[in-house]
Formats: sequence, structure tokens, C-alpha cells
Amino acid sequence: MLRYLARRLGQAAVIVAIVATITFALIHLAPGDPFSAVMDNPNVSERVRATLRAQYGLDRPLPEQFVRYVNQLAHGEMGWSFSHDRPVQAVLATALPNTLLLMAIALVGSFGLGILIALIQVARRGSTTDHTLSAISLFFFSMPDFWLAILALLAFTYWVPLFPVGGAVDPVMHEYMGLGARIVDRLWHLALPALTLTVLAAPTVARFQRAALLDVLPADYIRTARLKGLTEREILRRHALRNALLPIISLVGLSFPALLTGAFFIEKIFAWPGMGLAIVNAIGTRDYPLVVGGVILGSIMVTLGSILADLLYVWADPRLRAN
Amino acid sequence: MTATTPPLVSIRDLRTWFHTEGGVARAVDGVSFDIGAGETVGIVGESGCGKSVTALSILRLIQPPGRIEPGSRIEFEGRDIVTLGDEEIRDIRGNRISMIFQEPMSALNPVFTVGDQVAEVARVHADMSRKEAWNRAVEMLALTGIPDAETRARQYPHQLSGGMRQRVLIAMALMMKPALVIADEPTTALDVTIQAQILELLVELQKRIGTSILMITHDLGVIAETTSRVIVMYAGEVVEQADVDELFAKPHHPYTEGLMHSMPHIGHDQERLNVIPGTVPAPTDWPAGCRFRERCPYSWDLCEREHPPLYQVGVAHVSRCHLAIEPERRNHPHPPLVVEEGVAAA
Amino acid sequence: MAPVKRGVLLCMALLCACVGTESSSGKSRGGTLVISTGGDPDVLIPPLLSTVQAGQISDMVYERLADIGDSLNTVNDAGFTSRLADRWTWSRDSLSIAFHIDSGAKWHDGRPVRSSDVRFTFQSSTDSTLGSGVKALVSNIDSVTAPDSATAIFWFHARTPRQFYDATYQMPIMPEHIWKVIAPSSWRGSDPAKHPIGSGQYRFVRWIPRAVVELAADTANYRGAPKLSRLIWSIAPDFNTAVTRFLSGETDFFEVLRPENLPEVAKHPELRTKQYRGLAYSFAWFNLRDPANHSRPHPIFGDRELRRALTMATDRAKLVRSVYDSLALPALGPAVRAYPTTDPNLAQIPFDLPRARQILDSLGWRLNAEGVRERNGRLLQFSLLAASTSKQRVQLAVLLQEQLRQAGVKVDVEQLEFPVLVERERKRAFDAAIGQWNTQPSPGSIRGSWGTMGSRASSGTNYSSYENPVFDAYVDSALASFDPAKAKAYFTRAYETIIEDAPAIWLAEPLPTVGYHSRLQLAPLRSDAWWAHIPEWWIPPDKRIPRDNAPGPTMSAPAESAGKKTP
Amino acid sequence: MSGQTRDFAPISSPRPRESPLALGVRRILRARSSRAALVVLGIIVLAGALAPLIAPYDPAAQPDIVALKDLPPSLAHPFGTDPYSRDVLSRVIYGARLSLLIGVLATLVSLTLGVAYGAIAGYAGGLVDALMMRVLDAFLSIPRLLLLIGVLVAWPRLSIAALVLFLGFTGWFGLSRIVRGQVLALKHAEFITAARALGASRRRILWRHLLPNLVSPIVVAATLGVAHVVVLEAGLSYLGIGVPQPQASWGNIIQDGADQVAALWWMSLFPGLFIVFTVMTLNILGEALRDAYERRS
Repeated sequence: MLRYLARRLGQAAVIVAIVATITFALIHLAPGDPFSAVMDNPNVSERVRATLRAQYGLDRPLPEQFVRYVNQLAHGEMGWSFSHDRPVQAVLATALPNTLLLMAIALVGSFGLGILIALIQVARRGSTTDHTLSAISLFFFSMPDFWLAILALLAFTYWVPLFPVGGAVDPVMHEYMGLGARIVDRLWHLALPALTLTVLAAPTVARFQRAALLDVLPADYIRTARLKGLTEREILRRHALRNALLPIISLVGLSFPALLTGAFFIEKIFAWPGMGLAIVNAIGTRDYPLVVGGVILGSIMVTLGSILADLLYVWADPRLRAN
Repeated sequence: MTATTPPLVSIRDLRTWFHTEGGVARAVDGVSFDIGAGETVGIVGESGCGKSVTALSILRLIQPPGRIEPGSRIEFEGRDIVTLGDEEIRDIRGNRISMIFQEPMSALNPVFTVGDQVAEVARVHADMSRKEAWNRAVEMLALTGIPDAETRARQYPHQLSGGMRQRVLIAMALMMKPALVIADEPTTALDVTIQAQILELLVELQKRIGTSILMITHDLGVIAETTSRVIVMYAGEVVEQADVDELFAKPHHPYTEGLMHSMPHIGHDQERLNVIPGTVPAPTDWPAGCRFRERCPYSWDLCEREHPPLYQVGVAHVSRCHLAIEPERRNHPHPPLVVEEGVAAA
Repeated sequence: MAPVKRGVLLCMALLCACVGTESSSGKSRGGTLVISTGGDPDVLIPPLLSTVQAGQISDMVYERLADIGDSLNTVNDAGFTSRLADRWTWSRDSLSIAFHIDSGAKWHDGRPVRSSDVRFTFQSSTDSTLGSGVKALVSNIDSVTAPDSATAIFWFHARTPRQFYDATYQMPIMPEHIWKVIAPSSWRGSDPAKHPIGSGQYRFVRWIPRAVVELAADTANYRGAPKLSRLIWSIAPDFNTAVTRFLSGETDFFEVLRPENLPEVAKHPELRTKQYRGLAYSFAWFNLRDPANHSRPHPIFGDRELRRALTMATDRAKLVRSVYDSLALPALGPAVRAYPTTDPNLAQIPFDLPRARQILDSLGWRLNAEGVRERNGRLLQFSLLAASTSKQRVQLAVLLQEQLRQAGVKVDVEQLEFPVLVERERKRAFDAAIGQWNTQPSPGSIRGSWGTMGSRASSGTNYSSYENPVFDAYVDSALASFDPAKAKAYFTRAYETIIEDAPAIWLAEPLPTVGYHSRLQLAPLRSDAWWAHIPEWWIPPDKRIPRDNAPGPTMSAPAESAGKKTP
Repeated sequence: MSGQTRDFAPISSPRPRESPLALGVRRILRARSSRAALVVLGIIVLAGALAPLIAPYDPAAQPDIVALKDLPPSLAHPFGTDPYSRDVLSRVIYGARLSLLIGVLATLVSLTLGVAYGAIAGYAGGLVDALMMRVLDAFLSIPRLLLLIGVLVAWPRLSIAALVLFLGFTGWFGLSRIVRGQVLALKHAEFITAARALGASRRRILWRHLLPNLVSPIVVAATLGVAHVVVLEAGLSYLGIGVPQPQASWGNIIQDGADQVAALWWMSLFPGLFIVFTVMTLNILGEALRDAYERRS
């Protein structure tokens, strides 16, 4: 187990190294020096410029720059974000918890919702309910992230103003609230973005889970369960679901990139102060170190997500648990 | 062994059809037979003959597009299973009638411990606490000869051997001391030495509990060893039925004859069955007349014209073959009409 | 990023202080003003700040020696009111002014304000390692001396009408004891920059980047406490969110409404709008130099006739109506109507599409099969930059694209983020761009943005590289003239010259319109800074809502959370 | 023999080897949902293809930038007009043309790369394969949108051709893994061994035997790939780094109205619906095809 984990982490490190190489190449192959906007900007202080020069060795030959960059990265240094005037890792560290919170809620929510929908569909397979839910799933599945976010914002902050317009907390009053009110304030701000991301991610789960359940249903052990005199519902919930959850666990890993992409648009549209918003803003200010840091961190999250899913899989499947 | 008391199960004109895109597959097409209390009845036939569908029909485990056609009757303990409500049939399953499958690995749920799975039966049918059910399951597992049942009960199916898994299934089937156990090829997936042990176990447990067994198999050896009466099925129909000794001594139907010739030894693999030339016709398209006609070395024009009824050919011995009225034809076999491709070339 | 009017470099100096107010009774004090804004302040250091939000906050926290009057008269000290300096005296030759610091003035940390702070502010603002745009604006000031702790003397190189304006308007005074320990090159990102200490009527409380800035009334201020006890800038990530927050009542005030917002505001009976004269004008300017080789004229825009034809092909009135509806007038030229020196009837190049086509034909640019003009194998095609953060500028660009297409000119609209766009302009690496100047109260800034000096000096902002000595001469004469009528005449000649040369298509002069909640009682909105009189705004006690009565920030902890986590 | 019912699944009469494409078409035509999807997609594609004939107005024309701007849907302008007085219906129709064209072309690029990479890795095997797969893992773990944003920001002012290339370059990772799997499986299949035993050259084996077997996964991946690109392109255009003005793509029509979503709801709604329907129909068709091929094998 530990050896497996070590091997997976090793692979992950290789992957991150390759990602870093790609992003490095990306910047340096781009027409025009992407750093020139910073280096020549009169509003950027000499100190930042010196830091950037030191960090990236901008006056050194390219191979040396690369070695330097990889070395920095290996030490957890992602460079200096000049738009925030802070180290990139510090900016991302501030933003990351917000993104993770959003993603975690959406992950749990979408899997809960998706599995529930699938169970309803499979329990009534072939019925109008099944077909209707399939159509609805497909509809939301086909929706561009940003479009749903726009519609949600329009519907629930403008037409029916149930939720605040954006941000993580009430910017004006939050600091003056008691603990209870602060929690309510946070949840109230969190609700719509989290719900939107959940609705975006749930159809994938529902569709996948429905297929997995239908795959499991012809299995002999389901027949055995029927033979025992269990109701269809019990069979579905106890025997079929437990087995059909296994493939779903691998979906957890696969859904990370989609969740991240969804979070990206949702954070932009709902002004949720997470990684996505940080990156959108960094694009605006051409804060390259931050953009690159975000891309690398995103890849790390995706890679770790797939390792996490593997571990979950092993934990959930008794056949693998022993080895 | 003729039943003097009313039979435990009485099947009349059972028709289980599958309504598929490609047409109606008449998998079981008018089957009738009885099983007496405490009796062991065997059904034998090639795969695709409808024997397993018959077994599943008794438990109403037929899944769409399959359907037990109206007019079929399966009487069990005075009730017609075909028309029972869902709740009532569930109450019978695993409780009054249970079943043992061919593939003990796939019939067990891989993500639960075997103890849980056995105990589940008791939790469904007897108002037992988790603990009681578990103890009962361990007891039952021990009874089936699983050593150190307490430990084994906590293991998952993949951690047990094939024979052990089959014992688990048997324990599960006998948990509620059912009136009838249907054993669908219970030994096919096991290796030869284990096969004998499992059959022995079944017979022994039957004696102890007093249950009836419907033994479904393609293996006449198993039939000879365990059953008292045999039903031979072909193409969705009963083609011959007799006490086991009578059948082995005087097989009447050419299909039964073929089966016996193809299988001189006990416990051989199923490929031998194919020694009867040709294959079972498609269930969507049973031929008119005798369904075995094309593979039969004795068939004549009557066989094509008229679907044979079950002729009484001995004491408690029936056969669906026109030879019953023209027995002399048995002396003049001819090559079958349809010959297996490979054979024809040779 | 603020899509609201945001100046290019000139607005760095868009600063003011507050008109003295006779303190009203303590009972009516209180209330919170929440301002909706679409962008973060960049840096809260007066000589370095460049966003309008930073200017607003800085103007509340810091003070000038004297403040310009609402009439924006910049000639000598007429109309100026006292601030940190309670009085001043001119030298006999008018080449120096001695300011006397108000003896009651104190920094927010309790230290008194001294003349050495004034000297320090001048010295550091003009320190080349600071890199402030103020340096160029105060080039007429030779030095500042502090003969005693209450007197600061400004020494000038030359006698000009705007000596007093230069000395006061461009430099809010900063506390020496806070800043002298930090090298000017490290001011940005330093702790005091994120937690400024000034002497104004509001003290700094907290700044959570991209979320909120909060100021509180300085109750011990020597000029008396302001009426509102809290000011909050609620920073939305974009224009739309900022407006929605205003409409939903989350905020009280929105600084620049667009025409499409007006019907929305009208749906809310509790909201009001108010228009004022702004100091901004927008334009599409051409790079007159070849981006590939600055020593050569631009292959297309080097030609004055062609530039005039492009202006002629543009229906500016319609364009302005389309984008701004009634909230802007067509721009007159590189000047705004609010200047007393601007003649509102300046002669314009008229919209005349057939004539424009004729001129282009006569210049040898012939239509090809695709409807694009061509000359010697070169297409009449160029890229037009627009700041993607300003929907209105993007709109102007796309409208212009289509109008010029009618004349056979192919325009590629290139949307860039604002800082990137400025960078491209600064390097002269562009063909044409939509720009907007938020000008100072003095029309003198035109030298930097359209004069030869602005084209050649490194800190100049004349990115189109328009150079015409005739224009320069008229501007210089106008600026040197103490007689308003004469100054106006010279400026008119200057404007006529540049309009005829058409280095840009003059687009719009926005009439900024603020939206506010009716419970707010506003003071006059000053053209260069609507916020100048915020200390006099107030909310009657009977109209206050819960957030008006939030516990005083002076006793609360959040002051510490104000982005102190600097590396 | 597991489920008893399976024994009675209709034994389909052995058809003469049907080409994967013909099989796919047959399956699509059989199910009602995929038939409907085909019709809807057909209409959208046709509208795009015949845009100049169908669109009521010039999509770039600004007939009256004062009187005709921001008009809500009406008979004259069923989808309303935009802030430049352009007809949104015409722009959506031209948008269909551009968005689908970008989708198809980018997918073609992806397919070429994906098949080449996967086939090489699978065919070469060994260390080369292992190495290529590790690199692929890295590519797969970069969220595509982030990667594209990084690229598009670094290369400003892209032509549409370049946009297509970048979209294509970032879309082949998943497919190449499938292709490699197929190639690996087929490499050891009996008919390939037979072909090799008969002395067929490597290239001949690749072309004659491997590629035809790859058709099914490719067709499925292409269908779903186009759907993905349509969504991505819309997202990028919405962020303002996709298709430039005055060209209309569905994403940048939404972008044109993005800062006044509430007031100009028609500018988000209609192009958005077109995206959803396009993607939905492509997904339905892709899945129908996948089902068809999986059932066959």
C-alpha cells in the first residue's frame, strides 16, 4: 500500500515537472517577452523588478533560466505576483481554501444529487420519470458553465433576489457581525455559487451512476438478492449501489478538471475570491507568474485528485483492500 | 415414487416467453410437472432447453422482457405463484423456496462479507436482530462443513475457495429450512473432487431438513446420484419424464438416448453434449411438428406433420415421441437431417 | 478593474481636499456611506496612485496645503481655500510662497503636522527613484524650505499663472516620520502604503483587497469631525456587479451610471441621480509614427489628409448617442467644456462620408473586390486597441470599426486589459487606440498629452507622437497668459490647429452621472473630484438604517486585518 | 453462462461484415432520441452552412446605432438586436457557422494528433510507450481551459486559424489513450498475427488492419470532441480571448451582452440555447454511436 502510494506520488511529481516544463515553454515561446510588460512598467517598483530578475534569472541564458525556475518550484517557490505584490504561493494559498470549499461542497453535493437521481431513474427504469430525468440531466450536462452561472445570477440575484450579488461575505457588515451572523453571512454568500457548481457537476454523476447501476443489475448477485426475498428498493440501495459506487469513485478523480473549470467561471461570475478569480484577474494584469502558478497548482490538484480517487477505490473495494 | 399426498409444487402449462426486438422467444413452452414433498426431482437438458428458465419461473425471477404468460400455473403450498402479489412472492423467496446457483463467485456480492450475506436472509424473513441473524448464519455455515465458520463469515467472497463459496450459497439457501431448494447446476463450476463433496452435502442436508430439491443439470451423472425422478427438457418442452432407474434402464425419447450415449461417464464436461449432431433451434422459431426432428435419426413424415404429445410409455414414464406409436422404427435409424457443419464436411 | 472612467496617467494627480466646514452639532453626526465601485484602489500613496478609487480614498485621508474652489480657477490663489495651511504669503517677486501650517493640524497617530513634512513630501515626490508622475507636473518648483516648524516656503523657477496650483494641487502632504525610514523605491508594497496615516477628516480603518476599504471619521480633527461617521468603498469585481449592488440597496452611492442603468434606477423610487460636469474626453488616436521604426512616419497615419478623411467618415454625434445616449456630448477636441478657456463653438471637421470616400480615392486608396481600400498592394487596414475592461470603449471601437468599413477601411478591434493597453501605447507599439483623458482642473496638461514635449519626454503621454510647433506655441502662450480672455483666444487657436491636423478622432465628453440613495444629502459635486465635499454629506437620523449605526470602528479589531500580511 | 435470460437474446442473423459507419448510421436512425437529435443538429448545421441565404441581415451591419440598438425580440428581429444595432438572429446563424466550423476543424486536428500519438505509442510499446504515456498523463492533468487561457494570453491577437490549432492541440489526449489501448489489443489479435505471418509489412498492417478497427472509437471521440470544442470556444470567446469582433460566434454574442445580462437577456438566452442544443444533440449522437459499437463487440 505504502509502496503503491509512493509510486503514485512519484508519478505525480513527474507529471508536475512536465507541466512546469510545458508552461515554461509556453511563456518563453510566446511572441514578445511576457515579462516586458512588468519590467518596463513604471508603476512596478525597482524591488519587484529585482525580485523578478533574481527569481527568473531573466538576463541569463534560457537553459539556465529553466534550471533556476525548476529549482525554485522544487522549493515551493512559484515566483512573485506583481499585481498582488506578494509571492505567488501566498496569493494562491489565500485563494485556495475558498476554491476548495466551493469544490468540496459541489463534489459532495453533485455526487449526492447525481446518485439520488440515478437511483430514482434505475428504480423506475424505462418509465417516463426515467426518460424525463435523463433528458434533464443531458440538458444540464450540455450547458456551458458560464452560461448556467449567468442565468443563475440573473435569476436569483436579479429577478428573484434571494442571494447576494457576489463575494464571499458582506463586504460592509461582515466585520461587525457576531459569530452566528458571520456564519450565516458566509453560507448565504456560498449558497448560489456552490449550488450552481453542484448543478453543473451532478448530471455527469447521474449519467455515469445510472449506467453503472444498469451494468450491475444483471449481475448474478443481484439475482441472489432477489432470491432472498429483498424488495427491489432494498436490492438497489444495498446490493446494486454498493457495487455501482466503485466505478463512481474513479469518476471523483476524473471530475476534478471539470470541477476546476466550472469553479473558474463561477468564481469569475460570482466574484468568489478563489483561485479561479485570482487567475482571471492575473490574466487581466498579465501577471504571468500568477497565471503559471495557477496552472501548475491546478494540475497538482487534478493529479492529487486522481490519487485520492485511487485510494478511495482501494478503500471501498474489499477485493483490493487486502493487497 | 408416485406421489400419494398432494404434491408440494404443481406446475401446469408453464409458458415463459421473452418478448424481444427479434421476436418472441418461447423459452419455456407449456411445461407441466410435480414435485412431491421431500422428493428430489432432476431436470436435464442442453443449455438453452429452458430448464433454468423453468427454475427461475418457479421463483418468479424472470426479468423483462421475459414474462410468465397468462394461463400458466405454478401451485405451491396451495397458492398459485404466478398470480401472487409482489409482497407474497418475496415472502416465499429465500424462505419457502430457495435456490443455489451454478457460479458461486458471481452469485455472491463481492462487497459484503459472506456472513452478512447469509445473515441477510434471516434478517429479511425472520424477525431477528443483527446479532441473532449473524449467529444463525455462522451456525449454518458450520453446518455446511465450513471449518472455522466464525472467521470465514467475516471474509469476503474473493477470499474463499470455489467449493467453500458453494457451501456459503447452500447455507444461504437452507437458512430458513425451505420446503423446496432449486439447485441450478450446483457443481458445474467446481472441480471434480469438490463436486462430489457438494452433492453429498446436499443430499445429507436434504435428509436432515426434509426439504424437496429440484436439481437442474446437464449432467446425467449428477441425476443418477441424487434424484429419484427425472424430467428431460428439450426446446422449451418436457420431452420425457420417468423415475430415475426406469429412465436409465429404458430411455424412450431419442433425445434422452442421445444424451446417454454422449455421456458414458459421470462428471464429464459439457462439450460432450454436442455429440448429438446439430444444435437446438432458435427459441423464437421453434419448428412445427417435433422440435427434435431435424436432429433425430428416426424421424419420419409424421414427425414433421404433427407435434407429438406426451405418450405414456411405462409406469409413471411419459415421452414426447411418436416412436411410442410406431416403435419398430427404432430399428431403422438414418443419418440426421441436419448435420453439424464440421461433420458434414468430413 | 474599473470600467468606470479611469484616467491614463494624468489622473495620478486627481486629488483634492475638503472644503472647511463649520462643525454641526454632534447629535446629527453618524451614518455610513457605502460607495459601490468596480475596481480596487491600486496603491494608497498620493504620488504613486493611479486609479480613481485610490484618489478618492487618498483625498479623504490626506490633505493639501490649500484646496481648489468649485469653480476650478487655477490662476494664482483666487478661489483656493485653506487646508493644512491656514494662511500664506507671496514674496515680492512672486517667485516664492510661504505657507503657514495650521497649529492644530495633527496626523492620525497624534503627531503634529510640521513644515518639514511639506518639504519631505516635495523632495520625495520628485525623487527619481520613486518614479512618480508628479515630478513632471511640479517642474516649475525649484525647492521647498522649512525655516521654522510652521512655515514651508516654495521656491519657483518662473512666474506663471499656475504657481500656486502646482504647489498645492499636485501634492497632498505626507508624514515624514512614517515615510523617511523607507527608501522611496520601496514605498510600494510597504506597510504604510497599505495602512496610510494622514491628517484628513477621515482616518484609515481597513482595506481588504478586491472587497472593501473602510474609513472612519477622525473625531479629533482640527477642522472638526465630518458628518458621516464611516465611509466604505464596496469593491465589486466588475461594473455590472457594482451597479447591481447599488440597485439592490447593498450600497448607497454609485459613481458613474451608464445610460442603460437609468431606467433601472427609475424603477427604484428611493434612488436618485445627479449629473455634473466632468473633466474627461475620449478619442480614437492614431500612432503617427511607424510602430516598427519610430523614426519613420506611420505608413497609413503619417498622412494628414487620410486622418482627416477618417474623421470625416465617422458620424461622431450618432456614435456618442449610441454609446452614451444623453450622458455625453461629442468631444470638441483635446479639451472639455468645463474649462473657462474652452470655446464651446470650436470648428469641427464635419461628418461627410461621400467626401471622405472622395479624399481616400484621390489619395490613391482604391477599393478592391472585398470592399477594402488598397494602395500599392497595401491594404487600408489597421488594428484599433480598446480596453476590454471598459465596455463603453469596446463599444466605441466596434462602432467605429463598422463606420470606417463603410469608407472601405478595415479595422481589427483588439481588446486588451487596461494596463497592457497602456503599455502598448507607451511603447508606441500600436496603430490606433481608444483612449480617454481624465484631465486636471488646469488645461495645461495638454502639453503632456498632445504637445511635442509629451511626445519626446520619457514621462510624456503623447503616445500618438503628434508634433506641431504651431500648436505648441499657441498652448505655451495660452498657459503663460494671466488674462483669461487672452488665454482663451490662444487655446482656441491651439485647438483649431490640432483639430485640423486630426491626430485623433475626437469622440465623447461624458457627462458623469452619479446615483445615490435618497436618504443621503449630498453637497455639490466638484468637476475634478465628485468626492471633494464628502465630509459635508450626511444622513438625517430619522433615515438611518442598521448599517449606519454599526459600532464605531475605532474600538474594533478589524483595523488590524487591513492587508498587513506583507512579505 | 451467467444470466439465464441472455441465452434467449435474439441470435442476430450473421450479417455480412458491416462497416462501422454504416452500423452507426443504422443505430442512430433506429432510436427516436437520436433521430430527433440528428434532425435538430441537421437544422443547426444547415442554418450555419446556408447562413448567407438564411440570415435576414448582414451579421456585421450596424443599420442604425441609435434607433435600432438593444431592441428586444420582435417580428422584425426575432432574437432582438445588440448594442451595435446588429440583428442577433443573423449573428446566431453566422455564429453557428463559425462555432461549428471551429469545432469540426479543431476536432480534426485533435483526431490526427491523437491517432498518430496513440498508434505510435501502442505500436512501439516498451520504453517508448511508457515514456509517451507519462507525458500524456501530464497533459491530461492540466485542465484544458487553463492551458488554453495560458496560451491565448501569451499569444495575443490570434487569427481564427490559430485558435483552431490551439483548440486542436489541447484536445487529443483522451483519444490517443483510447487509440493506444485499441492498438495494443489489436496488435496481439489473431488476424494481425496472421497477417504478419503472411509477411505483410508493418505499414500495411497498420493501414489495412489497425485503422479500420479504430474507426469506431474515432467516430465517437470526434462527435463528443466537437461538442467539447463548441463549449470551450464559447467559454473563451465569453472571456474575450476567443473569436474577435466583428465576427459572430455564440460565445462572443453572449459576451456582447454580458455586462447587461438583465437588460439584454435575449443576447445570452438565444445563443446559449443554440450551444446547449448543439452540444446536447452531439452528445446524444455520440452516445448512440458508442452504444452501437459496444453492443457489437
